Amino acid sequence: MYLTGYDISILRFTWGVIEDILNHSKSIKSFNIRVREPRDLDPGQFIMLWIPGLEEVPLSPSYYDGSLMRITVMKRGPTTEAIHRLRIGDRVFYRGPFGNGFKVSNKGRYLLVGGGYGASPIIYTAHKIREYGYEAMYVEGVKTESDALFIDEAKSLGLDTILVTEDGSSGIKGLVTDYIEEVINEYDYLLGCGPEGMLLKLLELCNRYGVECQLSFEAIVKCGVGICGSCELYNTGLLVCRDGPVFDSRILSRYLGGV
Amino acid sequence: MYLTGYDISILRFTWGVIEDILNHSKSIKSFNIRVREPRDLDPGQFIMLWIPGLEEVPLSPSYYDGSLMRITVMKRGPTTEAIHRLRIGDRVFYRGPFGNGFKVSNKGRYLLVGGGYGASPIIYTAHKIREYGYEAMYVEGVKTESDALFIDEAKSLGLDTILVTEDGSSGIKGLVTDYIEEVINEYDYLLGCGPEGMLLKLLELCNRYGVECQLSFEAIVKCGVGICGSCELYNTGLLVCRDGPVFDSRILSRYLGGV
Amino acid sequence: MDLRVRLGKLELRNPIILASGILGLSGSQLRRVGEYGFGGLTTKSYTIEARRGYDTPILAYVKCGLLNAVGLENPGYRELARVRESLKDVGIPIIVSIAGSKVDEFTTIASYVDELGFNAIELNLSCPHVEGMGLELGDDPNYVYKIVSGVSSIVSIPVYVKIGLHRDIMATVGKSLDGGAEGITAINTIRALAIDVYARKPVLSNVYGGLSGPAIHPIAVRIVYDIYREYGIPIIGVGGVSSWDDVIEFILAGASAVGVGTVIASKGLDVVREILDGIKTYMMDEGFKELSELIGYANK
Amino acid sequence: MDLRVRLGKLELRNPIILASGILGLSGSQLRRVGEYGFGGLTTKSYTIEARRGYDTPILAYVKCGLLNAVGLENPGYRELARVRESLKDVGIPIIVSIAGSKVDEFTTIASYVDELGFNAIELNLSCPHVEGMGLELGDDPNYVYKIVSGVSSIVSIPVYVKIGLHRDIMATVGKSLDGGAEGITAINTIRALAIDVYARKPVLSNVYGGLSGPAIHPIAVRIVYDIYREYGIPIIGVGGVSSWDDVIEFILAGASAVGVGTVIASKGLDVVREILDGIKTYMMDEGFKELSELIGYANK
Ligand SMILES: Cc1cc2nc3c(=O)[nH]c(=O)nc-3n(C[C@H](O)[C@H](O)[C@H](O)COP(=O)(O)OP(=O)(O)OC[C@H]3O[C@@H](n4cnc5c(N)ncnc54)[C@H](O)[C@@H]3O)c2cc1C
Ligand SMILES: Cc1cc2nc3c(=O)[nH]c(=O)nc-3n(C[C@H](O)[C@H](O)[C@H](O)COP(=O)(O)OP(=O)(O)OC[C@H]3O[C@@H](n4cnc5c(N)ncnc54)[C@H](O)[C@@H]3O)c2cc1C
Ligand SMILES: Cc1cc2nc3c(=O)[nH]c(=O)nc-3n(C[C@H](O)[C@H](O)[C@H](O)COP(=O)(O)O)c2cc1C
Ligand SMILES: Cc1cc2nc3c(=O)[nH]c(=O)nc-3n(C[C@H](O)[C@H](O)[C@H](O)COP(=O)(O)O)c2cc1C
Ligand code: FES
Ligand code: FES
Repeated sequence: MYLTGYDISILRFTWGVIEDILNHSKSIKSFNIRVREPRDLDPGQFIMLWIPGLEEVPLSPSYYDGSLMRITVMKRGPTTEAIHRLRIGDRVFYRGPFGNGFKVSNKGRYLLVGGGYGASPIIYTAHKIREYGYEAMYVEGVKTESDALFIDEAKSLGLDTILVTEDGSSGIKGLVTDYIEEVINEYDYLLGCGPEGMLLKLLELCNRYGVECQLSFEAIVKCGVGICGSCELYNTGLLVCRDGPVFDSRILSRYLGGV
Repeated sequence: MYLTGYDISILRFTWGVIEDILNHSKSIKSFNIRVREPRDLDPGQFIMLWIPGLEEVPLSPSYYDGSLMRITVMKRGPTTEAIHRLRIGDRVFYRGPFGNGFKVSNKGRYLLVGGGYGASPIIYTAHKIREYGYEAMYVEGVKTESDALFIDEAKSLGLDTILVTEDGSSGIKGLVTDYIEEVINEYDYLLGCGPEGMLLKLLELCNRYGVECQLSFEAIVKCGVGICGSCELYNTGLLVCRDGPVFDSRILSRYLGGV
Repeated sequence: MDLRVRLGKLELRNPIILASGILGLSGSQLRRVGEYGFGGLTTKSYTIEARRGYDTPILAYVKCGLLNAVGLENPGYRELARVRESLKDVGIPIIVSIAGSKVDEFTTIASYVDELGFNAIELNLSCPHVEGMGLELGDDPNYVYKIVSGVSSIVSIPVYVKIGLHRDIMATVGKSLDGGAEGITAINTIRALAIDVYARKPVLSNVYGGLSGPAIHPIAVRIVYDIYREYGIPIIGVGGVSSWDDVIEFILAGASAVGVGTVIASKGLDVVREILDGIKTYMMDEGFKELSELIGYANK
Repeated sequence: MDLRVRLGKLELRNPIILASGILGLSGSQLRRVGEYGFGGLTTKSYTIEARRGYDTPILAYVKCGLLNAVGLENPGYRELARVRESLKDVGIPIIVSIAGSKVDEFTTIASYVDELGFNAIELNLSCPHVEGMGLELGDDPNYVYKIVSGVSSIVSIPVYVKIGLHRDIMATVGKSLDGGAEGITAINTIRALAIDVYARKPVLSNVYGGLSGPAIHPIAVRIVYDIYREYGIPIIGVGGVSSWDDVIEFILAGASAVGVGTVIASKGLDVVREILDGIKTYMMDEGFKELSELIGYANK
């Protein structure tokens, strides 16, 4: 499975033009980008977005249809701040797609879990799952109501949709993982993306309840093609950029041990 | 038409093993070569045959079916002499095919004219013409009976076959071009390969009698891909290796003038 | 869309120049090549005496280009009179490439070239496969100065120095300019070797050859960029152009004109139009009216 | 079919070595890579202090390879103790690459490496994109001598010097051997530059990077051939291997072992098996029983 063939030409930068900007909250924006070159991009795969003169950063698009790509970006440091300053009509450069995304080819009931901007690849996956016509529940965990990202979109896809807020300002109050524990038994597959703590807890739950999971991890990505070694997942030798960012429970259990 | 796209990987050497050797005369031998890699090769195209440690030389195969390639070689200088010393089981290296061969896609009556080892691409062309089921006459011109190369093969293809010997030791006595002048009127197309004098005379005849011709010319071939400039045809700027070696009457008349 | 560029004193209708050594052995070849739309033509490198060149194989296939060891085959500089004659009305600048081993060989040929009315001279100090008339000349900045100043002082047409991967490229360039060169042609092929794994021998009769084609392009771009940044002079960028974007890249790096060679082996001479069309589309899409605006742009 | 080769004092189960800088940042990475069938592994170049490396982009795509400017990112040489620990039972030789700018940096790290029980040292004197700790060290044969003799005199394990396109390669090699190096690793990446034609800026944050991949292979083969011919020493051939035939070509040129790097970006680590299978088929077809018979064969 791992570190197998890749078409290196994904490393060539291409670009798109910002067509629309959505302000989700003060720290998260989405950008609809009309792309110049269609490149296949599965939900959960990532691109490296480059603003010439600044750095390139890994982002997992929250929607893609071959012509329109949406990215959902949280302001965190210099590059994401610069992205937030972009305007309609601006050109953005990117390369990819990199890595392995979520596999949704099996029929079954899917539990989709996004924490914060981690909901990006999850909502894109939700679109795919609806295309296939599988059953799924979409769960988004955020701090407070105003941070919610894709609740309406998930609903409009016809999915059972649950918002979990830490402060209870909307939806269910509490930690998303606590809610998941209540419902996990009803699902065959869990797909998750979000903060590290959430991911590790989800892995534990999936192991406990015997649910297959696929989780998207973050790390410092520099080369994107599995040669520089900067994106190692803990001390496993696994590379987020190439073996991941989405890892399945089988691999995670083998490499991370019993968590 | 000219100097258009080429797959440069024809410049990679491949090899074959000599399976059989035919001694036509004291100066001409044919070698049946079992090739390692099938590469399309039209009649009239040429390969560069290389004996590592010596030079590579251009040769127009006298037969090719994708697996068996026959070359017919006249001893002339150091490399062709070395080729004559090869034995069954020896490996020969070659690259190609290069250049443009004879075009035989039009229905019509073909007059095929080979002079000396120039009969090589002509007999290979004869095989193609028979595949297409067109009408053709095969004419071979040599000095004396013992120099004849492919007379039996042409007959066995069911073609009208004429041997012309300068000394009259067999077939028709005289110069092959004199014989051609007698019959040219009955044909739509003339394809010829042989000594320069013969080719220029054939061109003149074709112009005079309004017969379309395709003639294969020789020159010093070094690069084979139209960049070194060593194979220029007279002072025309035309390159034997790439625009030729087979040129049609339209081009020849335009560039060589009225001969 | 204005594709014209100034290359020092020369005005080119477009920046695409036939690189030296490709079909530049005779006037009739250059004449024919000229019909394909080039902005300028460079002849094969001419020497005092005619040279047969090396035995075949003179070309080796490698995965990203070609190796060649032609061995500076040419009919000797006196033939240039005939070359000039047949190029009388070709209408684009002709640059004559000169190779040699001693200063007086360069000056003898250069003054002849100047008299014949050619448009520029390119001094080939960088052939990587001919001992005594190649790379080692350009490796020695003092000798470079002697050759270039010798030539520049006696001719009225612009002089370009063609460089390769020399020991100290900037010193070679600096001394070329001190000697009176108007600009630099960069780069020549890079010394390399290919072994056939079945023959288990080097492919080229000369063993060593010069690597050209896409393989060397990023190295050539680096050198053009460095020279432009340091000296801001006219540069002919050469090396591994396989399509229009490589040309634009050279120009952004600082080249005023761009030579093409090896790509002709694969795409043929029609590549010129393909490149020019690509450049026009690019300029249109990106909103540039004059190609010359782009020269050195990436240095900003 | 015997794929074992002797690389000086080391015995390798096969000639394929992971080149320095590819997934060699941690013990866990090297451990994992070791499972794919390599004959030996080289670590990333370690320096005295930890280095963050350059900002992204650190890689640029070019038509025949990659440019990289990682900037010698590494956690500092003290981490090597942990690297050693996790590679205890990996069963294949581990070569530690060292970078630095002063003799005592090299000797400090080298003696630590020796103590830790690694199998060999590679002195990286040829990184083309880090000022003061790269190519310019190897460009100066006297400094090469100082570094190599400094290191060789205090360690018991073999020392290799990794070279690039230096001003006078043979002088660099000669002084390396005088200084006590057992052999040479050739070559590192070649300084190059890529400009994005739409961004109209150099792609790499560091502007310059090192060219690797198929582009540089024929140049690397030339250098290996030259070194073998002149000195007949153990050589690790590196540069542009993309399949088994490139490995055989290196070996025929004189390499005793062959490093692979960039190809891992495209084919992944499975490429090792693909290469070994290709070599076995070749040896079978061509009637060779021992791969070591082929070392330097093309020089005969
Ligand atoms: C596979 C993947 C997908 C991602 N998808 C998204 C997304 O859809 N939306 C989103 O907002 N963010 C996403 N991220 C995170 C995003 O890449 C970082 O927030 C961004 O790189 C920070 O850059 P900066 O310059 O703004 O901040 P910096 O000041 O550089 O860093 C801020 C924080 O981000 C981390 N970080 C820095 N550089 C990188 C890097 N190259 N790779 C990973 N983390 C880094 C640092 O550890 C630090 O904690 C993703 C990360 C990965 C690995
Ligand atoms: C397209 C083409 C197809 C050919 N097909 C055949 C063929 O099927 N059978 C055959 O016997 N011969 C053929 N020849 C001619 C053959 O290539 C030469 O006889 C051969 O190159 C001579 O090499 P040598 O070393 O034996 O002799 P040399 O001593 O090198 O030369 C002997 C004569 O051959 C000519 N010659 C030398 N080198 C070349 C070269 N590279 N290209 C062309 N001519 C050269 C010389 O002008 C000289 O007159 C063909 C030539 C061309 C151009
Ligand atoms: C077959 C061939 C012959 C060449 N001959 C010469 C020459 O005579 N003089 C010269 O300066 N450069 C010569 N060159 C080098 C080219 O002019 C050019 O610098 C080099 O090939 C790189 O450009 P390219 O990659 O576009 O081919 C030759 C190149 C080739 C491929
Ligand atoms: C991403 C990357 C990082 C590298 N880092 C180092 C390094 O730290 N030390 C070193 O000696 N060589 C380094 N190299 C050079 C390689 O070891 C090798 O010499 C070069 O890439 C040529 O081989 P290749 O074409 O197989 O990649 C690096 C190469 C790449 C692509
Ligand atoms: S980012 Fe380089 S190995 Fe993953
Ligand atoms: S042989 Fe080189 S151009 Fe024809």
